[in-house]
Amino acid sequence: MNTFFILVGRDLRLSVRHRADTVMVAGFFAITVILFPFGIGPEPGILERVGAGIIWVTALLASLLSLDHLFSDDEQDGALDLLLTSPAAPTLVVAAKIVAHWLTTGLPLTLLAPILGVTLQMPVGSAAPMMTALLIGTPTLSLIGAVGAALTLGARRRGILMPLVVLPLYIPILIFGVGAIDTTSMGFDAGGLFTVLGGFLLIAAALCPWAAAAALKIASE
Amino acid sequence: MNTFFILVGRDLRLSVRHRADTVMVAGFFAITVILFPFGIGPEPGILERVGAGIIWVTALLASLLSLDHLFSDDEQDGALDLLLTSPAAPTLVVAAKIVAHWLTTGLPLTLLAPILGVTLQMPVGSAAPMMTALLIGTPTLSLIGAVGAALTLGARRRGILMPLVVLPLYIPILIFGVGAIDTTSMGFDAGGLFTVLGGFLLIAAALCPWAAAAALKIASE
Amino acid sequence: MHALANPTRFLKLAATIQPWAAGLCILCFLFGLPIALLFSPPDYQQGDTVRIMYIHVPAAWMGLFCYGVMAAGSASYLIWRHPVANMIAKSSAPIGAMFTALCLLTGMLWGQPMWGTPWVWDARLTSMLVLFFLYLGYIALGGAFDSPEQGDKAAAILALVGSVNLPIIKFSVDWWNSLHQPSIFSMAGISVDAAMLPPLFLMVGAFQLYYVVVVLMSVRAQVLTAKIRAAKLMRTT
Amino acid sequence: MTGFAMVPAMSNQTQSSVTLNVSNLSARRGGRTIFEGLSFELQNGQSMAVVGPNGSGKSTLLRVLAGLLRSETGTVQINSYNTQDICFSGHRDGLKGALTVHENLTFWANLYSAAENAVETAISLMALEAVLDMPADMLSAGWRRRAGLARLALGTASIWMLDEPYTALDTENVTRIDNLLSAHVESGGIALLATHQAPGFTPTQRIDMANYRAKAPEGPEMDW
Amino acid sequence: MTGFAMVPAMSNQTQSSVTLNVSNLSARRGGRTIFEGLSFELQNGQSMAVVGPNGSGKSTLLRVLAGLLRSETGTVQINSYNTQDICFSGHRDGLKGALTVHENLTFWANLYSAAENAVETAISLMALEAVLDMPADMLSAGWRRRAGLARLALGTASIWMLDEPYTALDTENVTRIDNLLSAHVESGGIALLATHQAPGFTPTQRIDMANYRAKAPEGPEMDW
Ligand code: HEM
Ligand SMILES: Nc1ncnc2c1ncn2[C@@H]1O[C@H](COP(=O)(O)OP(=O)(O)OP(=O)(O)O)[C@@H](O)[C@H]1O
Ligand SMILES: Nc1ncnc2c1ncn2[C@@H]1O[C@H](COP(=O)(O)OP(=O)(O)OP(=O)(O)O)[C@@H](O)[C@H]1O
Ligand SMILES: [Mg+2]
Ligand SMILES: [Mg+2]
Repeated sequence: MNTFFILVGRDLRLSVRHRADTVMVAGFFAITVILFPFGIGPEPGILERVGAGIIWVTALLASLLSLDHLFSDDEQDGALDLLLTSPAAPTLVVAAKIVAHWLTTGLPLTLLAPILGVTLQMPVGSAAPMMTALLIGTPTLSLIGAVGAALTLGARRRGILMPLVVLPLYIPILIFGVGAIDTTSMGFDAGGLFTVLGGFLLIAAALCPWAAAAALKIASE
Repeated sequence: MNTFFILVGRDLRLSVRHRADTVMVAGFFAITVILFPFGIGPEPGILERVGAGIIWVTALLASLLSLDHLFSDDEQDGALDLLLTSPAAPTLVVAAKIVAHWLTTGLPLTLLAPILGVTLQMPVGSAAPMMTALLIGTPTLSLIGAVGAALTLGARRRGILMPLVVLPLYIPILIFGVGAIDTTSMGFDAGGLFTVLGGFLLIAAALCPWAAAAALKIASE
Repeated sequence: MHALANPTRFLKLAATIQPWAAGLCILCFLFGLPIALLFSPPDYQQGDTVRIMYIHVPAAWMGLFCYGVMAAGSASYLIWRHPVANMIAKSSAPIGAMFTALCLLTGMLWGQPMWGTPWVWDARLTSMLVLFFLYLGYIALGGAFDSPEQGDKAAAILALVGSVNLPIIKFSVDWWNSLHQPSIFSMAGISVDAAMLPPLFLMVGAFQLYYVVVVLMSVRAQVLTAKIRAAKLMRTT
Repeated sequence: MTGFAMVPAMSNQTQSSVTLNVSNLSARRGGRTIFEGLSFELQNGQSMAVVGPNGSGKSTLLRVLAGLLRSETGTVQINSYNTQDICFSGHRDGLKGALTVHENLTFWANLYSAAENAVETAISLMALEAVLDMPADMLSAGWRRRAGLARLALGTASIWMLDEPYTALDTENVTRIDNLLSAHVESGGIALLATHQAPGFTPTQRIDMANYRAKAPEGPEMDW
Repeated sequence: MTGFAMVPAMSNQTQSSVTLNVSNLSARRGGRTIFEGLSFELQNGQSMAVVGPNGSGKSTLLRVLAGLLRSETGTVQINSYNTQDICFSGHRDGLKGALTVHENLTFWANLYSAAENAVETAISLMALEAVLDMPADMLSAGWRRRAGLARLALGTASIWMLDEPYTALDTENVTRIDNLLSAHVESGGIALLATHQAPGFTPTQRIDMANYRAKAPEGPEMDW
């Protein structure tokens, strides 16, 4: 467990070394969310209707973009070899990286979402379900994304291959995440949808670190 | 001029080495376009209304993602140093990379757009203006993106920094590109908008290769 | 199974099975297609459009089946390192992708008259589309490595991870109320006219045999290219 | 320069328990068997130079021994009293450019559960004081390698596997590494060293990869 | 400020026109002046070993001379009869892993406008026949370096700047590079060689970077 915190601490330090980094994830999120009103036009009725979808799609893309470097930085400079020959179990290394990734992307996104909801003219009541859905859903994104990042590690054109591998697996989270927000803000009970999201999280937490560790072993060959 | 074709040929060969590559850009584009109906829901009226915006936003993101590796691959393995000490002028090197990038991303995207328009339930009449707009607009994306890629070359977390630098410059193209499609499919004449897009392309073609070459010089220091 | 893991023995076995499967496949098509498209009864509700079913349903089943084979082959490749299992998985991918695309296309053709729209964002339809992308991802990932072995293993892991999608497709009609038809075969019995079953089964058989023939051909080709490549590498270095 | 005494980790245990046992090893890469039929045993205090021309499989052997590559046949058995048996060092040094040299070293010390003052010992052994607070990105090739090899001096692993450690080092630093190696081996450790340069310290064993090159397994029996 | 005066290709010049003229050069990196007051001249057939301990500025000097880094003061003047004056080779070799060795080499030959059969000559000089059709990613460290250095053997540049070319090479290949260097210098080229290993061929000149170390500009005057 101690090892786990050492690993998480290192990744956090690397990503907060320049404070700019966390700002960047947030900035990307904000800019992309702001692109849509430009692309769609400012009509309030439509924006309001598609707001939850845009926030979720952007969260997926932000997560995807930042996952690109999850393992490849360590692979490039040889640190991955050293981590894999260290006393830390590969699964633990992967799990620590996933946690650090969520802390630097998923968590800020979750905290920022209500503010961005306002710019998309979403109803005030949607803030709470939005944050809850993101809080349950974004860790699953990091988990699944880690598998994709590990699988595509040695591959050419990772930047393009990653989305192809990962996005199909993200789609269920997107559907349920948006559904949970929309259902709640329409005044219905979305408990079932949140439960499904939680179920995804549990399954992903149980499977993904192992799958990613196995994929890493292959990549280092 | 001969040098130019040698350089373009090399980049094309690198990216078509495995046929899978071009399929991947297309795949990313398709997947992301398909995410939105998931996020927004299947109601035809709304999808139709936001279709052009979604296609353009996705084209921006696809372009952005693939630009990430425009110079960094060559920087990582030292080839950039060799290119910059070769008899080829840096501006020529940059221009060749931009052309190769457009041929492998912008062009397939343009060709694919009408098919994706159908899945977004856009009117059939919008296919022609959409392709024209993309044909004029996507080279500008590659040009501007190259400057961003060169500027962020030495920076950490390029994957996240790039969008921040490039997306603001992409916004005008997005606005006019969407406007051109929507105006035409509403039955009005969008000649002025296309002219503006063409103007952007000319300005970008005149400035960006030089700016990117200058940025590269700085990054290699 | 272990006996089949030996490529040389597999080659022999494949050579004997293949002509039989090919012949049977042609027979099934010869009988199945005319019966399905011309002589079977029209539906009392859907009329002649129901004939799309004889392509659509077998294609859908094959799309799922190929993924199942792919996942099983990938698992046995990862666990027991059976090269032939991997080759079967690899050859199943493009065929499965093709059947899935066929299912999507015929579904869209069918949806136009039945639902008034070729496409709705409904759980079954979208999960089938996701399946198609998983196939594409598997193919792209497998070809994206310099070392073929690495690509094979990475793609195998993806196939296993993606197999969580299979139950979602299968049970999506039950879990979410959907526009799409529920299962023909369920606990409650068979839900179509008995006269529709023979052509349906003939078509299912034809598709299945077609799959077997193509996979055998492709695996044989892979075995031979691998041998040639190994021999070449030996000579050069 | 003061003496190189490797104090930590080794003290209380019987040193006879460190062994590396390799039998009938073969490895495959890119569809080709690189070497085969390789067997040897190293015990505490023994070291081995892995030599051979370019492409003969030195790096591949070390990666297989370190568990980074799967062997095709054969076994690698490691007995050691340490939780962390192996300290691997490859062509690339694994430093994080954004972190300072000190931060890099501290991370590995923590991960390896090194002794309290291990970092300070390593710093003085490798004479890294001058660059401690520099981001590793700003180091020259030789300093960088030296900072990377400082991991060895943390004194936690009993088996060292070094792939061309002398790359980019000037003579003074080559000697520094040699001294480190001698001290490690003298205090009961095991070291494997793949290099084209003759090391300044004499390994007890030597394996020439050219002797284990795989025979072409052509013919119908081929079975992969 | 820097002045790069490049005299372009003039038709019938003798090879005696190749000169590299460096005067009062100093370079800054990471806010610190690395070396200063460096002047020398190399003419056709001359070569120079750039030596000095780790971090003394050998790589920095070569990068400044190749035009990859700006100098702080001083000038670098290159006169040459070739369109392509410089062949630079750094710590990293610039091979594209996805391309085969042959494709890599052909690209550079085309870009450098090398002679018709230059690629074949380079291949046989570096004995690369066995790996021509291998993707560069699959090469061992030494083969990779050898394939990277084959650019030199294309015979186009008159000034070679090599940063630690011997890295990862076995003795046979070190000799190969040495022969290449001797032949280049004998035929009137210029070579600069930064290395810690003693080369098998004797450069006519030698510069020790330790002698040009900048005085510590510490105190309140420090400007960054
Ligand atoms: C693009 C649209 C469509 C897609 C992607 C699609 C997909 C599928 C899939 C995956 C199955 C196999 C399910 C299983 O084995 O459990 C299936 C079966 C079936 N589909 Fe579709 N379908 C589409 C449109 C339609 C339409 C428009 C109809 C008719 C109105 C239809 C009627 C059926 C029937 C009757 C079955 C057999 C039911 C069963 O045994 O499960 N499908 N379809
Ligand atoms: N990217 C950089 N940013 C800032 N400073 C740097 C950078 N690279 C090198 N330096 C500094 O410049 C100095 C000279 O480095 P250089 O790489 O030229 O040394 P070198 O003589 O090649 O050493 P080595 O033998 O270790 O390769 C070093 O003190 C180093 O700290
Ligand atoms: N990533 C790889 N994929 C496929 N084959 C590889 C890979 N890396 C190395 N090889 C092959 O394995 C063989 C042995 O390589 P290895 O790196 O072990 O050699 P080495 O003895 O370390 O050589 P060097 O002295 O050049 O470092 C080489 O013939 C090489 O072609
Ligand atoms: Mg090696
Ligand atoms: Mg150097």
